[in-house]
Amino acid sequence: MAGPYSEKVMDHFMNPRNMGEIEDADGIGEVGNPVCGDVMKLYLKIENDVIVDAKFKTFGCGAAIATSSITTELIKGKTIEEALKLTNEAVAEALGGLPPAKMHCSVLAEEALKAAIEDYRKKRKEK
Amino acid sequence: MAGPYSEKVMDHFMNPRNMGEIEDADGIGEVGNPVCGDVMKLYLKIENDVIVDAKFKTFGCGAAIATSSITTELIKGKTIEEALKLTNEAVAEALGGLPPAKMHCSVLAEEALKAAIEDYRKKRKEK
Amino acid sequence: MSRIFFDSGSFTKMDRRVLEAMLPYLTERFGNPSSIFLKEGEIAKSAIEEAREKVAELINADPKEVIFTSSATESNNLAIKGLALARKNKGRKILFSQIEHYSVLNQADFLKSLGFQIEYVKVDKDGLIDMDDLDKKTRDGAILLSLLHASPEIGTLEPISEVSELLKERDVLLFCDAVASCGRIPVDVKEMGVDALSVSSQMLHGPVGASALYLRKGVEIVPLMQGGFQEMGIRPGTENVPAIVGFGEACRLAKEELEERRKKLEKLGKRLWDGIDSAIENIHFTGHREKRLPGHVSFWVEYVEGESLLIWLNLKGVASSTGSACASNIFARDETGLRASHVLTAIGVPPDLCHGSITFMLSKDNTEEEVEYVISVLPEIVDTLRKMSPLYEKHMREKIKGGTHGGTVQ
Amino acid sequence: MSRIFFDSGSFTKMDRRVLEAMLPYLTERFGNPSSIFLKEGEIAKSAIEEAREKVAELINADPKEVIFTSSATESNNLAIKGLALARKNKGRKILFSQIEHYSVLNQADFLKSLGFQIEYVKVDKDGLIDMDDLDKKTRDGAILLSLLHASPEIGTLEPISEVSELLKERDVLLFCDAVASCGRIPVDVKEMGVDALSVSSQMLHGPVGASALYLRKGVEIVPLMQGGFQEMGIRPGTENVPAIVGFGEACRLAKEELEERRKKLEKLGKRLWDGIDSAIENIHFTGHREKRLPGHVSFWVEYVEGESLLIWLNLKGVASSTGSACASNIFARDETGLRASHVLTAIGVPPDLCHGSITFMLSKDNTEEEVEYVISVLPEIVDTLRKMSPLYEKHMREKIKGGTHGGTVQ
Ligand SMILES: Cc1ncc(COP(=O)(O)O)c(C=O)c1O
Ligand SMILES: Cc1ncc(COP(=O)(O)O)c(C=O)c1O
Repeated sequence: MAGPYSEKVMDHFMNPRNMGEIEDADGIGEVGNPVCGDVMKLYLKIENDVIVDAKFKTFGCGAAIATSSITTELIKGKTIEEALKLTNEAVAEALGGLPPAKMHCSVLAEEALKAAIEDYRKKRKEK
Repeated sequence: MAGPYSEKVMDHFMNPRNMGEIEDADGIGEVGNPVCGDVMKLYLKIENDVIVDAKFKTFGCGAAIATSSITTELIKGKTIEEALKLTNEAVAEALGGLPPAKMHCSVLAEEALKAAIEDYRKKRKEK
Repeated sequence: MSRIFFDSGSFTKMDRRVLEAMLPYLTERFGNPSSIFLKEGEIAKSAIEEAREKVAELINADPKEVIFTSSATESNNLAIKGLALARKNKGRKILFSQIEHYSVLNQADFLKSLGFQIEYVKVDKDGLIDMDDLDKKTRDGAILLSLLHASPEIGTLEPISEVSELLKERDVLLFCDAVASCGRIPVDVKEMGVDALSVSSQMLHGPVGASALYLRKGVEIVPLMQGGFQEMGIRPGTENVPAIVGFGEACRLAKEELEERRKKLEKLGKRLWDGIDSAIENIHFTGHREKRLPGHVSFWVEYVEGESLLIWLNLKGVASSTGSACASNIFARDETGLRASHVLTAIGVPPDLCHGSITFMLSKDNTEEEVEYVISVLPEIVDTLRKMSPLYEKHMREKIKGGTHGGTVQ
Repeated sequence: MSRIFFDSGSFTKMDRRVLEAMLPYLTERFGNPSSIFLKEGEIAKSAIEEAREKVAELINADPKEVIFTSSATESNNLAIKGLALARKNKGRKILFSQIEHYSVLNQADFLKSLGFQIEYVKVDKDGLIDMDDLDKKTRDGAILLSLLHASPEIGTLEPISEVSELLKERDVLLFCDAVASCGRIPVDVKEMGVDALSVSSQMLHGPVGASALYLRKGVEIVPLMQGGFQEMGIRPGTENVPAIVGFGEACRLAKEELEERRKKLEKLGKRLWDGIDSAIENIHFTGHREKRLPGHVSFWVEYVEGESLLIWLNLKGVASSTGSACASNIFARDETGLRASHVLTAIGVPPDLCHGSITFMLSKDNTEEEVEYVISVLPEIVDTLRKMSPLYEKHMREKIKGGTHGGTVQ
């Protein structure tokens, strides 16, 4: 079949992993894409610099939801250092690829992750 | 059916009337059309100014053959005066009409007839 | 339950009776209509002339005013480029309504390269053409207006007769794209007063591969292509006889069953509208409420993106369409190819909100059960996606705090 | 005996297997390939991509180099206008061979109106392109040559590879109309070295309504129409899925059976040629004797007009075609629409003689019995018409008088 999305994307779209909020999140990142209006919000629970839980909420297309979902899977259990190394290409690859016009969704996921970690670091400093 | 020719045209094309030559014709008319190369030759046998026999030979398309054929039918038994009144429109009409681009075939038939009568008159003067 | 096809704005299923009419021309009755001296050609020629009569009857035209082309896109290109070029000496200004189909709008650059100027006539919030703007823009030297009869996206019916009256006074030609309307409501070229009008076979349960351009007697046009003598020289190339035969039969059936189809569509459309209106909060219907295609329901819902809605509907067995940017040109080189529907932005929906748009366009083949199924399934989908949406989260928080209702996004 | 169809230059009968491949797309598998998020769209999209591969394979192209259009006329118009416009800045001179199809030749006036000049490259008495004339005319700033692979009228095969070598040196693009050849002989775009090439479904036992334009990777083109994103934006409009599927299948079959078909056609063609050559006096075969399409026999006979021949053949159950002026544009307003074939006049047949021309183009479906029947019936028809012809009468008289053989007319 010649659908635009890989099976992996469709799986994450239909069965998003870690969808929701973390009440007492240690870091929250919210980013938006002005081109297509997508909004991604990522919640992190971090213990000893390790991401022990991650959840997301996303307003957006199939690719936006799938990239959010897989990102939470990819970073859980990782240290912050490791998580920061996650590129948008790696996110897309983990999904079995994305159509060119949808690559920006993986960029958004990368940005949401970075924003959440930033937020975590800022909050830690404030404490 | 949307063929270009009427049934009447097709009938005269398939079963041309009076095709052939008259050995001792009193008048012969031969005319040609430079546009499409058609050549029509009409033979008349005339007694007391009445066309008692008419035959033709034609090189040309379906319409050219049909107009020649019907012309011989239309003029047989007519006086020369009457025959000269035969117009190309009347020839076309007798065939149930002709496509516009083929009207010139009926003109050719009229011209062949006039040429044959002319030839008859000329020959009579010479005698 | 088998597939529910509510996307008749982009395709309709061919009628069985149409296929039956075509089959002989796909098998033993093959031939080139230009081979006029051959039996094969005669049969083919008769077939297309018969089809021409059927198409003409549906739109109240003379068969001589009907030109067959291969697609609505071709009809629209032939009409606009052809009429513009034929009138080049009268002026260079061409008017498009803001909500024309891509096959009209995207001609702008090419037309400019030929020396024409393009201006856009506004529509109001319901999608109706702005008569004041039209009045203003037709005052000085416009030669042609392209205005569609009904938008497949928002269903609004344009006041074609009113427009044509104004244009006649000003010697501006009117081309009308009736692709979405023809076969659903009466399309009468004389009553509408159009100079040219396009109709598509595949939108009225005929085969793909045929379309007609109505061209009012006496209106001059420059052909888009050159070649043989077919279609009065206006559209050369061997005619697609089976498709044209099917198109003709589809038009005959559409004429015969028009009232019946319209009534059914109106009823189904009303039920669908009411059903989802009462089941979903923060839903906004688009297009004019009364002046619209029967069986056409279009809307956008807040806090949810349209592509996601569309995919879920598809997964649940329902075919629909969306004006969301995300679903626009997904195979483009990058995201700059993604653009929110120009129709929704033209009627004033902010680009970041119209992402949640969905269009249901029903056809004669749809049933009440299908409508009920969609009414039952859509709210669940919206709910699932809203639960996932950070925008909805915000909205709910504000709602609880301030007691607002239908709060705005951001 | 049922109809004998020897007019495959204007149409071929669709293969049963092709129809079978199409039928699902004419019934339950309906959908718009642009509806990429819908199941219906996915099926349609897959179908056209599969067909694209099959077409590409037949002509040894990359599938990305294959653009589907609605007809060969459209492919030829898209290619020539599109390549010319894309190269406008390099020069304005376009070359046509004298024997191109109308869908090429008749573009001349339109191209002139866009600022191009058209020059015609001569052919010799066999219809082969005159390489000296080509050499001369490509020396100063020509941007494009249109040269058909094989003329459907006289069957001659042009030396495309030789031509493309010369053109490459001179930076002149080569467009090749392979409508008559593809499916009968190998058509290999790489070996031929063409920049663009057109192929027609209906000429190789596929359905009418589909054609392909091969466009070499990297060659730029300006679309003829504007609209949606289909066919890489080069040919917008909802794709004719059933026709494209059928076209693909027809190409697959043609590739598989090419050798077999070619051998059969060669054999039948040879027998037909020899048979009528020995049975009819004063007959002149047209086109090159060896470099020609298999199964293609074309000629003119003296003292007889072609339309009459054609009609008689039709009445006897045989479909053929003629280049006679009398049979050219019979529905024109008057006889000025009638013109002798430009192909026959280009190869030097005097206009008043080529009226007696007939083309037999056989296909894989023809049989030996059919050939024998035509061999038996054609001399009778010629005889009947010659007996009626005053030109023949003259010829016979002269022959008897002077003992000349094959005397000239007039
Ligand atoms: C209103 C309108 N006009 C024109 C077209 C173009 O039709 P096609 O893609 O069949 O050429 C469409 C297609 O959806 C349409 O909806
Ligand atoms: C060589 C050639 N090119 C182009 C065409 C045009 O094909 P169509 O009429 O299918 O568009 C034909 C048609 O006979 C042809 O023979």
